[in-house]
Amino acid sequence: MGTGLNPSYFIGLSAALFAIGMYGALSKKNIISVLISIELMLCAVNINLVAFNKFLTPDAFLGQIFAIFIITVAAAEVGLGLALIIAISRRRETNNLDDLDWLRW
Amino acid sequence: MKTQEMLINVGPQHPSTHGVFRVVLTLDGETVVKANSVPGYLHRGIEKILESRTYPQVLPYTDRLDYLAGLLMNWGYVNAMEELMDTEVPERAEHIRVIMGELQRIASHLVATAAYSGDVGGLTGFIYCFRDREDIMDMIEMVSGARLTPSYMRIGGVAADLPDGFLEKCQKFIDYLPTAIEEYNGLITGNEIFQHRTKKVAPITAERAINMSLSGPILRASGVNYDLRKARPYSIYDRFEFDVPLGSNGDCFDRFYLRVLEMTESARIIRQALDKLPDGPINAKVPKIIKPAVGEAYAEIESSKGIMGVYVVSDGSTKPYRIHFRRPSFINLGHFDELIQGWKIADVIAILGSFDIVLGEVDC
Amino acid sequence: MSEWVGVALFIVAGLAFGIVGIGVSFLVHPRSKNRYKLETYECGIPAEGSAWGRFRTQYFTFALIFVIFDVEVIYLFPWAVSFVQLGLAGLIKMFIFIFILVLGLWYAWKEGALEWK
Amino acid sequence: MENIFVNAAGGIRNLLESAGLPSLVVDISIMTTIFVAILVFVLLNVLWLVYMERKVSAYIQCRIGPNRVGPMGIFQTIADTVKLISKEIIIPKNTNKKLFLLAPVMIFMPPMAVFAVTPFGKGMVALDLNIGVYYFVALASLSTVVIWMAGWTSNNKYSLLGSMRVVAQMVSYEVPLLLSIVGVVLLTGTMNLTGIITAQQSVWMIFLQPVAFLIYLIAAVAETNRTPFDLVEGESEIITGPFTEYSGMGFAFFFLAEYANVLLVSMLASILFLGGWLAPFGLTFIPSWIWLLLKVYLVIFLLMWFRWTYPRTRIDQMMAFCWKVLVPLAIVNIFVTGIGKYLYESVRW
Amino acid sequence: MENVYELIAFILLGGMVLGSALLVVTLKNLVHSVLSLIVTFIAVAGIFLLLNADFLAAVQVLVYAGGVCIMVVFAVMLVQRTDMEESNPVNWRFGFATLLGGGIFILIGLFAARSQWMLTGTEVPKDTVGTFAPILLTEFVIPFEVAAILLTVALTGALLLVKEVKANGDGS
Amino acid sequence: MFGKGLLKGLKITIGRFFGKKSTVQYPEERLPLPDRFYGKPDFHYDKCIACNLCVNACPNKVIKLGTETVEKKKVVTGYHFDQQYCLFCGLCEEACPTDAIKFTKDFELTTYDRDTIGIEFVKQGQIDKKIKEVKQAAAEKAAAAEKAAAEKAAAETKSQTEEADKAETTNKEGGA
Amino acid sequence: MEITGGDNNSCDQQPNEEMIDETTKRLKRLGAEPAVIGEVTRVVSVGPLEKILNLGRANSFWPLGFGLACCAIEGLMTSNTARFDLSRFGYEVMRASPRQADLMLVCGTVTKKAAPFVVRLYEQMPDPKYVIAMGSCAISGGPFVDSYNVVPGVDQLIPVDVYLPGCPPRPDATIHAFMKLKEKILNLEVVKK
Ligand code: SF4
Ligand code: SF4
Ligand code: SF4
Repeated sequence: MGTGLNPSYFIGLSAALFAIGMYGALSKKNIISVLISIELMLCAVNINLVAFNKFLTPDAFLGQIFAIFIITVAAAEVGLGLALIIAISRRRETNNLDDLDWLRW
Repeated sequence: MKTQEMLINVGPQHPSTHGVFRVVLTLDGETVVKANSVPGYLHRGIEKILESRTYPQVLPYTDRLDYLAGLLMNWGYVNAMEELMDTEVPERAEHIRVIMGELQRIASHLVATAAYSGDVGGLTGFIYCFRDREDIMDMIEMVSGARLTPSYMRIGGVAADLPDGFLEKCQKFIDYLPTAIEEYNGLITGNEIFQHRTKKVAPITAERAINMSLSGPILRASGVNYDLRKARPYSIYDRFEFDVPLGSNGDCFDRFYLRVLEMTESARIIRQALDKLPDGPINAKVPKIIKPAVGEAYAEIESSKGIMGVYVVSDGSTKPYRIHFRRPSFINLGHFDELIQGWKIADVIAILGSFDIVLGEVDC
Repeated sequence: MSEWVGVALFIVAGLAFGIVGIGVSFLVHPRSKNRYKLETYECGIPAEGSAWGRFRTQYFTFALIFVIFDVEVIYLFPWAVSFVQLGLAGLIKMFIFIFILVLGLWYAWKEGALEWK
Repeated sequence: MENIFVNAAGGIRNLLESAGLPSLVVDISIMTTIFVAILVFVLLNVLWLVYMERKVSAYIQCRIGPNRVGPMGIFQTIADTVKLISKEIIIPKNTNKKLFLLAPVMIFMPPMAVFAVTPFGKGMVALDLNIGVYYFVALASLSTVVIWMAGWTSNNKYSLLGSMRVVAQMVSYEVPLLLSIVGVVLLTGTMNLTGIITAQQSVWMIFLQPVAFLIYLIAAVAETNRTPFDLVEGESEIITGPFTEYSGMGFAFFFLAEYANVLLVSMLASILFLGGWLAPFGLTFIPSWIWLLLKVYLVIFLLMWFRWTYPRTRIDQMMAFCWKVLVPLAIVNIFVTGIGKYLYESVRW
Repeated sequence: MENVYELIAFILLGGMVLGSALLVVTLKNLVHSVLSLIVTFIAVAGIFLLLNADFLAAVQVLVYAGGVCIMVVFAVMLVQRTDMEESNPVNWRFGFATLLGGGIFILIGLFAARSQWMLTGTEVPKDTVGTFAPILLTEFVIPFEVAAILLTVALTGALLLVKEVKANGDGS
Repeated sequence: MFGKGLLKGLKITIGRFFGKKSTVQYPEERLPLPDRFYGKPDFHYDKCIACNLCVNACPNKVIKLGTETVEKKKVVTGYHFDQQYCLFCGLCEEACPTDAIKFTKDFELTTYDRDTIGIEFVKQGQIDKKIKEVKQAAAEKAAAAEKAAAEKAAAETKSQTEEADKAETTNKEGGA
Repeated sequence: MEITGGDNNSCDQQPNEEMIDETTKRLKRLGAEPAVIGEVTRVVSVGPLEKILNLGRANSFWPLGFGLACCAIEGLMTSNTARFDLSRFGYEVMRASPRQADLMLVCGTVTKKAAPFVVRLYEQMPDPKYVIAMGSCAISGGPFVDSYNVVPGVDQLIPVDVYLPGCPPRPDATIHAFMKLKEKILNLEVVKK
């Protein structure tokens, strides 16, 4: 294994992606964009996991298997999240996060 | 959830509206909630033009009404004129009319079949039907000199006698037709995809059909046995033996298949007419300059699209005072808006196709 | 690694192909302006209403079911590849897995989510 | 004949290496050569396919088809392409210009990326990936996005409706497609395309997996949007679907990409089910790449034959067919294959 | 030699990831955001390739770029009432979000840069899929089955949520 | 069984694929056209008797017949057939008593210019010739008539006053 | 009874100046002004290149699938069917959208109600575009020239390249018209003669 690319590069990338996702998740008004940003964050996590897999446990495949589970969970999460948004927007004429301050609908 | 409704224009320039017909659809998702048909893009003012034409000159214009069944349109007009003038048409002429009229009916039904096949996406069926229609076109061209707009009939008879070789050709075609129909049945009618698309789509009940004054194959597809050729025979139809095919469900498939069945019946009639074809004159004695007495007449024939009625008012001059056509497609189309409600866009095309409209006739 | 460089090359080339095609066309094609050319086409009459209608949920429903099954397939492929190695145990585990998902499909079917409205 | 292309590539490599170039440069130049060869191959095939479709449709319809432009009319598609290049590209107002142009530019990317891993004959594969099949399907699925983009940016009702429909359709049919492939992978135990072909040495997959083949074929027809599932181009309903607003070269790319995709799915079909380049009946004197081509064209002819025979289905029936018939069938197929394979393996033990 | 090219690939792909991710959170039009999200995912798949995870890369493309993004797009079309322009605004937490995001980046970055990695030096096996499938179905069998349950539950739940309201909801 | 119809369709189309093609390759091969075909009109100047029947029969006033009365005889000086308004119905042909207007089988009427669609059949030369002929004929006729009249008159006078006006008759004959 | 209106005894039917003026005015009211023919510009314009491109154009007209009346049956449908087979020349690709069409086959009566959309469709076609006026109606209003609702010739609205008289013209005649148009594109000199 060469020394050209070490995990730091990937972790740096993943951190940047995570930060961007975090920024999006916090600063967006539209719920869907918040969801998208969360996807970005999950993606960042995946990069991390796969990087660890490659550099730390290449034969145990822990990282990759975890990544697969995360992808599964993310898919389920997006599906449910979007369904929720659709359900909400059906009742309230909004998809602006700040307007969703009621507890009951 | 309340989905936003979407307005969609089907037509005027649209590949499957059979011309320049326009329907404004209000869609909810893909389901039609409201339909608003806008005809009139081909309104040529024929009825008005005809007021300035002499009686024989009216004839070529009738061709341009239902241009898929020009001869039948001719026939409707000459029928009305003969009623107005009390003319007796010679036997031979009547027989020729029947032969040509039924050939034209087959041609028209072939186009309907073809167009319907094309509408649901089967382009090969389209071409096959047109291929066989060419034979009829040849025959029509042979007798009249034009393929689509023959202007062949004349008040009191027909323009010219059947040319040499016509009878053999016609006989040959009649013998060939069953093979062709079998082919259509194999390719189009029997196809499961086609059946799934058309069966149980937009059924019209018999009662509704009568109330909406539908006529022709659309009416009979709903199970109403009303064919002018049987119900009130005009010309010499009472001498022929034929059945009136009837549908049972009145859905798109029945409307389509009925036309295929009617082709066979028409072939039967032609065969009998060919056998019985008498010799004799082909024209009644009509004055050179036609000047009917003051009066009016209304006559109907069963055209390929339904009942074609012609109403002529004469003021005693050489030109009609008023001519009005009862155009079957136009009246059948009256039920369209209501019928397509609740069906999907794809069905709209199938339903419109099963109506077999001709815009020349709808817009007149 | 280098094999992936090849894939990248192919992708870039596919893109370049498109760009060159459109670019050449832009150079040689004639152009003119008139009243209606840039208007939205709507069967030859002025466009009515907006194209931005909202749609029925069916589109979303199908996409959702697709994603779920897509994810299922992720598991199926590795299983299929090492089927021999996994033997009966693997077979049974996978059948349970698929069975649970088929339950979901069955539910969707029953709920009418598979109908296109 | 057999190794003509392989030898040519080797020759070029030797030539370059003897010129003393660094190995990576050699690699990349070989890659470029292969790439150019594949590009030319694909383009020629696509042009030929357009012509062939017109000819086949004509013959089925008792017509003759193009026969004026060039001998037998084979330059017809070239004339069409030249004309399309010379047509104005209209960018309607109210659209996002960049995206509107990006869609046709990108439509060739997924098929090109997939052709990189397709074996064209024995030893004739640019890249032999371990996960070939999966990669194949994954990248091919990206066309969906591009088509959707085209429909969406056009800002036209027919386009939008059409693109929503086509995406729903393509996405749905991807599931049975993938599931039918699982059956094959199960039997061969590899996802490598070359591996799958060599695993069919004794018997072609079509005989072991007839149901999967059928499912694959139907799904492939749907994926490439051809009759009876051609709702994108469902002319009689939504004009030309997502491409309504595209003119000139923009349209040409979509038009050609359709045929590139046809080539792709037929290629995959012959690799997965028809034994790829393997010669049947020991007819090995015919080179492997010719065999592959023959099989591919057999599948393509089949697709064309379907197209010119059947009417179009309705979208609701199509979706129901996918989810209520094909997917359950494919799952059952996997079950049966799994059990069968297990029994076979355990008996052999 | 090899490493240099890997580095170049990394920089290109990383640039693509970050650039398109930035576009995702800054573009005004939500659909454009989603489209650039697709680019991000594809670029991330490229990163996975760099990390010898070819199967994961394909999964990333198939599931994320081809599936999830389509789903998001459909949801957007369903939900968006008004004009698509300006459909992706930022809210008042804008400053706070920037700070937090930046902070996290700097923190992790620092840690990552300072870490001493204990590299094993072994290679990832060539046949990734064939190697990890057995692990997946033996050691991870419980999460594996749970994944199935999760997917089914997500499917049923989501279907329940988006079920069309009958009768009164649809009319006029 | 489901699928039977599908297979049958396939059988039909593959049969057609190998079957006979029904295309007539137009520019080289041509379909035989019936004698009654209405294509490009043809006008026989010499046959026309300028009776105006065709003009009156035409529903759309396509034909413009120009006549000139030369020596009390109608001469056709123009026969403009404006094809762009024609219905190709053949009523004019039917009306014509002398078959002067006839339709040929030529259907390739395409032009680049709208003005050239209408056909003027009558050429100036023809008119001149005709007028000349008519005049000549008229002259001859007049002469003949005169002659006849003269002869008749002569005969009459002869019979009436055969002997009485003998001298006058000789005078007249000498003058002619 | 007396006949009123529709007096058609004047033999002169070619639309004279007055008629044209009147028509244009009425059409304007309907929103169908004659097509605006924008100035055609090119980025690159080289003679030989243009020749090659013209070769392509002339061998592949994709007609706009757009039928108005009777002539459409002959011109658009029958000429595509087995016996006549326009596809031999590669002209059979009917496009439903004007964006992909090169040729507008005006087959049928252009009424005043239809005029606006005919113009619109023409203008929405990409350059270069061609028009064939097929049938008496499209050329001049034909049988219906004295109707109140018919445009006396589609060349009042859009520039026509080739006129094909007939009512309706035979499908073979349509093919002939296509070939004439091809000739025109390949060799403009032919036309000027
Ligand atoms: S064919 Fe008919 S329309 Fe034409 S000139 Fe003769 S009578 Fe008139
Ligand atoms: S009817 Fe015949 S003879 Fe009389 S004017 Fe016409 S062409 Fe001449
Ligand atoms: S020219 Fe004749 S056939 Fe053509 S549309 Fe007009 S009336 Fe119909």
